[in-house]
Amino acid sequence: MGLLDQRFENGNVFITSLDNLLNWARLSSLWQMQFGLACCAIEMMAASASNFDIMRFGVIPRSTPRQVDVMFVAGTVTIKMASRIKRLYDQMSEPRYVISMGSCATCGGPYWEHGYHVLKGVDRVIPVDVYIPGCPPRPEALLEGIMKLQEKVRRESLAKKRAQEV
Amino acid sequence: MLTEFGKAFIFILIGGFFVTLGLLSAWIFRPHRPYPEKNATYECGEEPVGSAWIRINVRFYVTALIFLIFDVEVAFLFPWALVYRQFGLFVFLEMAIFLFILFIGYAYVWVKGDLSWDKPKPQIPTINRTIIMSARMESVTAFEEDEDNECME
Amino acid sequence: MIDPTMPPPPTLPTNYTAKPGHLKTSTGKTIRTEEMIINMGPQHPSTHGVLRLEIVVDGEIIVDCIPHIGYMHRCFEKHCEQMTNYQKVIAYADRMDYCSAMTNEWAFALAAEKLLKIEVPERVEYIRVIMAELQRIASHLIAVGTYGIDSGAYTPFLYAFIDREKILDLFEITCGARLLYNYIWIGGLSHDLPPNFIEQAKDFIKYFRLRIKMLNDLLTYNEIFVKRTAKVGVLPKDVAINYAVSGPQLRGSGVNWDLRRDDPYSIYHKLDWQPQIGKGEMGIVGDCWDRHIVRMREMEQSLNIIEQALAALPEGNVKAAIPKRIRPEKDAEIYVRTEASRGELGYYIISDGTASPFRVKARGPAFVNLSVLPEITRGGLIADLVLTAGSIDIVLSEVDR
Amino acid sequence: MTAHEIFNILKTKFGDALIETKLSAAGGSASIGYAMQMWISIAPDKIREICLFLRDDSAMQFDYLSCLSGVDYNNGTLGIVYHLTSMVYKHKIVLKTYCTKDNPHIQSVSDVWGTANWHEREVFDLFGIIIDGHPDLRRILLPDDWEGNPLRKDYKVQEFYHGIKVPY
Repeated sequence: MGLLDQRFENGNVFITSLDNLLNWARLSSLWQMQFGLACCAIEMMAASASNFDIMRFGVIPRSTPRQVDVMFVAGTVTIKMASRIKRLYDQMSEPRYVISMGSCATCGGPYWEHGYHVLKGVDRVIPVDVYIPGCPPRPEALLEGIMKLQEKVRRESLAKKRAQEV
Repeated sequence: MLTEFGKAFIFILIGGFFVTLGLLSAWIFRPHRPYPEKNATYECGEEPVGSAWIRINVRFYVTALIFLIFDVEVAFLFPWALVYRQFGLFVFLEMAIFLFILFIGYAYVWVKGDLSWDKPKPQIPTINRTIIMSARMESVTAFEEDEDNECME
Repeated sequence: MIDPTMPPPPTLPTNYTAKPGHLKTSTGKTIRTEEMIINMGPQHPSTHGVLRLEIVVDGEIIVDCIPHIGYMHRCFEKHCEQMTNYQKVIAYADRMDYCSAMTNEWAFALAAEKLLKIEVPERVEYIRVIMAELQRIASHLIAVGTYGIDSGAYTPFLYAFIDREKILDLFEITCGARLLYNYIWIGGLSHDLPPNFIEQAKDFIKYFRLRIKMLNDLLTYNEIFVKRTAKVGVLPKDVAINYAVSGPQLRGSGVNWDLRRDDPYSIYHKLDWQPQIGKGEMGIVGDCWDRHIVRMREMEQSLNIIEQALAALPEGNVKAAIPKRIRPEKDAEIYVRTEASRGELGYYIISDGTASPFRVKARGPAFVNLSVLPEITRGGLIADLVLTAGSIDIVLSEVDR
Repeated sequence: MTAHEIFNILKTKFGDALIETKLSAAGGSASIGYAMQMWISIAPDKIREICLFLRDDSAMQFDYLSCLSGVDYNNGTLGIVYHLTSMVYKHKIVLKTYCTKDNPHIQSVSDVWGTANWHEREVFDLFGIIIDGHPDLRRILLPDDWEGNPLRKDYKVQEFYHGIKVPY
């Protein structure tokens, strides 16, 4: 029932040591939603193949949003796909994160001007934690994005001051 | 002095303890913020179509029952397999009779056809204009025949 | 005891009349079963991107399959009309089929060159053939790797992607990019080959010849893989031709048709190679296994082509003399088709005399190959649908353009 | 069989249906060998009959519809261009049909070639040409409630779609 979730105004010694344990556990096993949209998906596959091996960071592809912590939006989000992305994000279990991979997902990319059917940035639909530039970003850039997300998760806390997710 | 069963009981206790510890701590720490969109049924990102409450084929149920019977049969075999050597031929024959009776049941189910899953019968597509197609096929196949023997292997 | 508070099960939507399946009991009475509609929706591990297949299923047998596409429609043709220069369209042509970007660039560059009636130097033709064949191998490696995952084997994916990384290194030293290159321009290339390209390519060819044999033993002749793919998703010859299917899928159905030979362009006529067609060795001609073996054998043919092209690579510059601002004549139109990794990739360009094309229609092979999917999966299992869709090797941004 | 012979056969068989042709090979130079701008334009209500003839006649056998593309000619007329190939004789032909913007009706050829089904749905989706006799005419690429036909020259992008701002 989340007894300890957001119960305290500010961290105390019990909470901070617990935070470190929980955050360390969460950031070292960020399970990824297994779906790719476009060219960045091929680079994501190359990142999960043996040359770059994303699983070293504990990022395992899972097919259902229920068992997933991070959603890689890898590729162009079109308007028809936007409602589906919103629904998938809603169905993910808390605490959940979003990495917007590639300039298409970040701001519409090369399709920003004449792409009538392209959503100009996935942050118009779902909140995004880490943006990765590049078209497509190299697998190393994706790994760096994951490390950035891990730093963010490391600084989280159970105390109330955490931004209340709308 | 702990009996054999005592050791097993302590083993179960420790196992139970770790399981409840894991579940309990998860239950305490995980955030719990349900809202309607989150509880909607997941159907690959789409609006769920149709409903799962439909009358599916009865063979799924029949197969489950048959599995249950033979699963229980194996449950009986395990303790017997440990001790039958000390009790000599009689216990062995007794279990053989038990297995034989179940075997007859198995044969009955097999013959009755309850085990037969429905095989896929893929419908290979055809072009419905066969008359004209035949005129075309000879020329195309003829064209391909001389092509075939020309290329390697 | 039926729980009264439970809502009655809702009926199926009207446009699907539930064709009663029948199960004959021992007493001869038939029990009617209903059909369920399942979404293999945009987010699904085995649809190779954002393709939604709405399946009407009776138990496990597929009664009907309706593909819904358009989730990756990125308005390619509208972009072509807005570009102020023909060269700029090449960057978008890359992104249309991101698994084989080189062949897309080449197809558009070829169409624009024929529109402008210009000839490219001999060296450019050879380099283009080398790059396109390397890209064909890389694209087939993606297809074979993901097809292994579809049929449940994860290791071929890892082996295929190790080899693909070697090809990407080759691309990286020539044009600096791994996936989308913008390398083949109208009238030539953006850069000449780097000095160490030829040795590195030759090492790759020697190395990859053994790897194909290993991939074959690992996946193609694996007993489980053969059992799962032979006699599944059979596409007969005349249905394939009527649906204008092309590429490995058409050749898998036994039709001896390869645009590099039947509608010759560039210098393919000078090189010695053979298109591979499916012969139904493991099942019926035109089943999933045939499409797979055609891709595997095509990779060997591509290696031969690269070897011959590397040997006969002439000297010369890599840029033809073309005007800075490309302006084809008014009302000139042309349809040029090339053999991309997935099939016939054609560009129909109409020019109105200005620097931006009036209309560009991209005929993507994956769009056409996918349209035959409902025909070949009826009556099969859901597991077979996953394999049939994988064997067609679709790239969703080429399907939706 | 070159485009001239095909045109003559069609002329004799369907005299009035052929409106306009451009068979002069002025555009194509020998070296490039592409029959530039060789096309035959056909009345919109006769297109299916001619396509059926072109596909089934034993001398022609155009069994491969290579590409079907919609075009907005920016002067009030829309059109569809058919690129046909014969796998048997390897010859090619280009057919064109026109229709006006206020009466955009063209006959469907989806029962002649299976591939035309999806191509025509795309033409309907992006150009708004209503294809008569098509078995399942609905939008293929864009969402069903999208306003307007994007590839028309006078297309204006809609401001919002279900609350999502479309332009940048």
